[in-house]
Amino acid sequence: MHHLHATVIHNRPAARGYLSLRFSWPETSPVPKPGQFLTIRVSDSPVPLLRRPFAFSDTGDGWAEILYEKRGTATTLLGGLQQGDSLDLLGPLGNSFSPPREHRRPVLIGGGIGMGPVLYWSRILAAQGYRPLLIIGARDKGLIPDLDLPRGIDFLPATDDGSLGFHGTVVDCLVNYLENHPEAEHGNLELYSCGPNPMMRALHSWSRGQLPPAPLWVSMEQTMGCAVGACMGCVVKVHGEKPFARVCMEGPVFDSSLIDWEGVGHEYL
Amino acid sequence: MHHLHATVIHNRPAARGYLSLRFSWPETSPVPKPGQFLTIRVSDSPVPLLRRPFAFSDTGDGWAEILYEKRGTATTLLGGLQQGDSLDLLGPLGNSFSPPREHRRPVLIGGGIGMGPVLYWSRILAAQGYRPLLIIGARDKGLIPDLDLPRGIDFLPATDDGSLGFHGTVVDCLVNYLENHPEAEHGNLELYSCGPNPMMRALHSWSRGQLPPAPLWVSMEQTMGCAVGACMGCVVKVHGEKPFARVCMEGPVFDSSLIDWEGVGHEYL
Amino acid sequence: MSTFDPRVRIGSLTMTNPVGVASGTFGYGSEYEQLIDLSSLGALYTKAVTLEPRPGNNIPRIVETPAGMLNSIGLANVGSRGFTREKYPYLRDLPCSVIVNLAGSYIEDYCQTLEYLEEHAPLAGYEVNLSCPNVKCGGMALGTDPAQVAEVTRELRKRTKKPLIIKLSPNVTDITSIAKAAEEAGADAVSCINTLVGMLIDTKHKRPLLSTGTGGLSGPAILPVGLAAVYRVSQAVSIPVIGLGGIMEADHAIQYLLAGASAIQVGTANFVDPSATARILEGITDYARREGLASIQDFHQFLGRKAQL
Amino acid sequence: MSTFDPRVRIGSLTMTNPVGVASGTFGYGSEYEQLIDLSSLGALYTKAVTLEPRPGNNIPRIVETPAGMLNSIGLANVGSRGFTREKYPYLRDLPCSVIVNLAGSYIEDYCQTLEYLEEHAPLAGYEVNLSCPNVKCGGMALGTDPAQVAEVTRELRKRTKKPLIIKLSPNVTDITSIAKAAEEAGADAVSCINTLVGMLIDTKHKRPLLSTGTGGLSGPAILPVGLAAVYRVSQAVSIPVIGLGGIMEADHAIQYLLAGASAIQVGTANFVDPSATARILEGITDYARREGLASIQDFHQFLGRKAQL
Ligand SMILES: Cc1cc2nc3c(=O)[nH]c(=O)nc-3n(C[C@H](O)[C@H](O)[C@H](O)COP(=O)(O)OP(=O)(O)OC[C@H]3O[C@@H](n4cnc5c(N)ncnc54)[C@H](O)[C@@H]3O)c2cc1C
Ligand SMILES: Cc1cc2nc3c(=O)[nH]c(=O)nc-3n(C[C@H](O)[C@H](O)[C@H](O)COP(=O)(O)OP(=O)(O)OC[C@H]3O[C@@H](n4cnc5c(N)ncnc54)[C@H](O)[C@@H]3O)c2cc1C
Ligand SMILES: Cc1cc2nc3c(=O)[nH]c(=O)nc-3n(C[C@H](O)[C@H](O)[C@H](O)COP(=O)(O)O)c2cc1C
Ligand SMILES: Cc1cc2nc3c(=O)[nH]c(=O)nc-3n(C[C@H](O)[C@H](O)[C@H](O)COP(=O)(O)O)c2cc1C
Ligand code: FES
Ligand code: FES
Repeated sequence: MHHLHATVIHNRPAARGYLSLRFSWPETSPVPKPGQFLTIRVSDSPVPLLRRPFAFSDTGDGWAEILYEKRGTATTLLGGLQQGDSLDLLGPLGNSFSPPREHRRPVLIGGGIGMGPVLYWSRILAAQGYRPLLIIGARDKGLIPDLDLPRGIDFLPATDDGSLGFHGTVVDCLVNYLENHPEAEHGNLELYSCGPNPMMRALHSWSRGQLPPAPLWVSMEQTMGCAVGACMGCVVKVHGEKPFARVCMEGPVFDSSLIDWEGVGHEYL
Repeated sequence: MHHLHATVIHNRPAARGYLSLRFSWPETSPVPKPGQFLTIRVSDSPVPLLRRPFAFSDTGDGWAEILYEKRGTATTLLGGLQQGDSLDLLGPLGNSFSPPREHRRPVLIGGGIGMGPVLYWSRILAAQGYRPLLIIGARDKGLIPDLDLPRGIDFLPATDDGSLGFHGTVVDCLVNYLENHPEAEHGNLELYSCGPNPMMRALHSWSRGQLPPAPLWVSMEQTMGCAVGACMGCVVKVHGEKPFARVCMEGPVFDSSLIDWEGVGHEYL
Repeated sequence: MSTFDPRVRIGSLTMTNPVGVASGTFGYGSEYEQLIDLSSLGALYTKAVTLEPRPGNNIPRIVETPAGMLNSIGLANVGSRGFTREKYPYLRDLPCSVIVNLAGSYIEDYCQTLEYLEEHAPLAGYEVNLSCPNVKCGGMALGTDPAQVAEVTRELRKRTKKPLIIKLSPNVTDITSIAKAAEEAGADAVSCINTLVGMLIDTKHKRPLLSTGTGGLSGPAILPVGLAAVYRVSQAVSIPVIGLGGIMEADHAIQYLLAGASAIQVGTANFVDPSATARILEGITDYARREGLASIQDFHQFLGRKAQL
Repeated sequence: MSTFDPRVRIGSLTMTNPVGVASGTFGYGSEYEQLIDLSSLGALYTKAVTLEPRPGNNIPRIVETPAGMLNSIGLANVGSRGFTREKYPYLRDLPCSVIVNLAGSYIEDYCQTLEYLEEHAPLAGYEVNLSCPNVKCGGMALGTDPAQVAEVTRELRKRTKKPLIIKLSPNVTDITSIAKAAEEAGADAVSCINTLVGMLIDTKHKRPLLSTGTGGLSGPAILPVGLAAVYRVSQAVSIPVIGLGGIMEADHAIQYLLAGASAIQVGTANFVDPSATARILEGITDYARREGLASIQDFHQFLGRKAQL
């Protein structure tokens, strides 16, 4: 975890309302792992006050990247950054996705701004010789970026209006895929997901209903104070002896069966 | 008084730390008079919160201009404006300089950011056939803009370090001028000043010591809330039946003998 | 889109809509007449009127703070006679409800001022400022003690049938006890909040940035404090609550209405954007229509406002 | 440039400099060890420790406000035994003064927690949080009543010779009466302020943005409120005052010192800029040297701090 000042390499539209921000990432800082995030202080002004968390969506030689959506004050300000501007960063933070066990096939399911970390994870998995199935859900095709994916990734877009790829939810898309690919048995999969809570919850319910249930990893979001484990602000409800876990420390990636999906509530996503 | 959205025509350095901001000024709005000011809401954010007041430094066909110094949050933000940007303005506000009485010779004395209104006044007076004497004081020559003054204005820069024009204060400069121009008798002058309070106070004391004292008009500053006379925030101490007068309504231009110079205190200028 | 009735009843008065302008931030109306359509205001709360004229505090009186401002105007006003002579003729003819903000140092002052105005300058109602933090003598203690608040309310109630609104200070341990005291003593409504006690120091000159040392904090910085106060008070009393503190946007005003307020006041925002009131009223109306809320009361069903009479 | 001695004495403890980190914003130190040099801190105030572990409040627990934030963490902590086991070994070895922030619902809780820690996890001193607005039962009332503050202070004083700092709530009518009660009952210092009660409402979902409804407001928005509190308290008591609330920059910290504080704490700013403390200490030092102030006491000569013992 480093507090560093990086330089913007590019900041450009990736899809409708989404931008991709690439910035310098020093050799001397730990290489961000898929699932990890950073926080950005978007301005020196007291408004917006808090640093904002964003997941890494890619990294490369001396750079790292996030994919973000213009939502409110901070992300709108981010949208104004230009090549050469300075960025106040804290990262990499949090845990990361673990490789599939027992040679299971990785299935990565992203929705909305949850796309970033699963895209990054799919590239890393492909580079490691896995053949990830990548499902990206969106309302319509305008919300799905042009992905310059490496070979070895099976990419299935799913749109609510059918304007691109599968017509339906990501869960239906996955079900449909499994039906058409009997070899890809549920018991042989390991699922990774990042996206709106309702999507991840639906995925969890569906997955629990399968026999045997495949492991499902979910990357959670929660409004953050410190992002380093100090303030206890970013918790999610979990099953187990402690009722809460910190997204910034124990997460953002959790075993979906640990999450108390009833207690997730807050529909900010 | 109009609340309007203008467009930046230019925003460029005028001297060290000073910029001149020119913006569209609609035909339908009253033409700003010398001494009057406007307020600018420099950003939509709650920081900085309050509109900031600036005096008009010039106007022309469909435009108006201010001269400002980068001092703090708001003026630094102003410095970032570019041609074509939108400006949230309220003006023209306050009273204005009145023409000299009894064919007196107008002597205009500006210091620091108080330069703007006297420059504007000098242009208007010259256009009306007066021959204003214009004294601009500054620490050094770098703080005195390149002024493209029309004919008919006698311009005397005065610098503390002697790097341009008269070596000394504006008061000494005026005294020196009067000594060398016996025809310009104190009794035949009308003085107008805008600048740091200590400068205006010194001018007032000096002028009161002359026989007969020449009328001296001063343009005052005070932190403002509303700038339209509603909040009673921007007062200065005055002699007379009411102890305070509002800079935004009764001013900014006051007869210097009305001001309680002991009560001006606040050295923010 | 359903229809929305924006009217608000405070005692015997019906305001055309819930958006008023807060005392001390809008002068006596004339200052803003070139900038906004005064007939669009639900209510105009005047700058405080005291029995005798007051010069106000020394300068400087205003300083900006993070997302807020401090003021120490100190009830500068022309007094009840000056008000009657200079301000009343204009205010009387305004096309919106005009509420006179009353201030003083002792209960007696309030009574005399109200009596004088009832006779010589009758307007739509009174808002009683017991809580101005910028006046040394009396004012502060008055608004922080339930017994005294009850007494002043009772005394004023005897003297007027017009809407009597008690304005509450946030600088107290338990704002609900003050609100209840006002309600029991016959107030038609309470308004909250007045400014918070605050201070800034000029480190260059090593002295406070306001002449009075401390002053009153207003603006967006206090929005959460005002909302918490209105929420609590709304659950404690059943007279209408008028919410204010930091309202800059329609969303802020809607938060106050949801918290239990029946009307709101826009203060510091008038300085920042003179057209704030119009924007806010439009935003409230749009929201009500979109959400199918037919009246202001409908805003109160979600967060458990104490039932109104 | 003159020399400046940055040390601060609180009871028997000498802190190396006046810049501490506020309870609840710095965890137990380890969270920030990769980001800042902990030996540069004047003091580290731990997250509140209660007798028994507490899960804390439901989510969401944090929301941003104009120039501030609301939290309703609710004293989530591992309890006195968990603290001793999991946090103490690390804290004991830290190169800075560590003050344990104590919380509870009843006076008895505080006493038992302090006794337990005196025996099993002795650190540099205690800060007593009587004022957390996010705990329903007891906590709030405790810190707002001078008699109860005096009692808890007296009881804790009996049980420790270590520095005992009473943390004051701004949510009271008269903070100086609370401060005086703490002083008379034997506190070595008071710290102020804790968070202000605040609230925000999600107009889309028509419910509070915090699970608890109201929460605690911190950050730059409250800077003027903290300064006014410290200024008043400093003129009322002669024990050291530790100032906090909204400090983001060295200039803010200097304002607190001028207002009468002997030390300061950086809270929310740690979230925004983990290197805030270093920047602030450097700024204070530069200022003191430039202005010829030889010690923290020298900051107090300008605004009339009550003489220190
Ligand atoms: C671990 C993690 C990873 C994330 N990764 C990404 C990403 O890769 N791309 C992306 O676009 N967004 C990501 N987010 C969400 C992102 O942080 C928010 O969109 C951003 O903070 C919104 O800031 P704003 O000022 O623009 O919006 P605001 O005006 O502050 O709020 C807009 C919405 O965002 C939510 N939000 C505000 N602050 C936070 C916060 N501190 N943490 C979480 N949510 C918040 C609010 O509840 C609100 O509904 C991530 C969040 C977390 C916790
Ligand atoms: C009638 C009038 C005319 C003015 N004309 C000009 C002009 O032509 N050119 C120019 O450069 N400046 C002018 N000023 C001053 C200008 O308003 C301030 O420089 C500006 O508000 C500073 O804002 P800031 O955020 O950059 O600085 P801040 O960080 O807010 O403060 C910097 C300094 O400016 C002072 N200041 C802050 N706010 C105000 C305010 N609302 N009114 C007055 N002073 C304030 C502060 O006391 C402080 O010392 C005028 C002021 C008045 C009242
Ligand atoms: C400059 C100024 C003057 C004020 N004068 C008065 C007053 O005379 N009487 C009163 O009851 N409140 C007065 N107030 C308080 C406001 O009416 C209001 O309660 C407070 O500013 C909070 O609202 P806001 O944050 O929207 O400004 C004044 C506020 C300001 C900023
Ligand atoms: C997330 C968070 C948790 C806090 N927890 C505690 C606590 O456990 N005990 C305590 O005394 N104060 C607690 N506080 C209050 C701070 O210590 C401090 O008094 C307050 O935040 C004001 O300072 P600031 O504006 O610099 O943050 C907490 C504040 C925040 C923001
Ligand atoms: S954001 Fe502070 S603990 Fe996670
Ligand atoms: S700024 Fe409000 S009266 Fe002048």
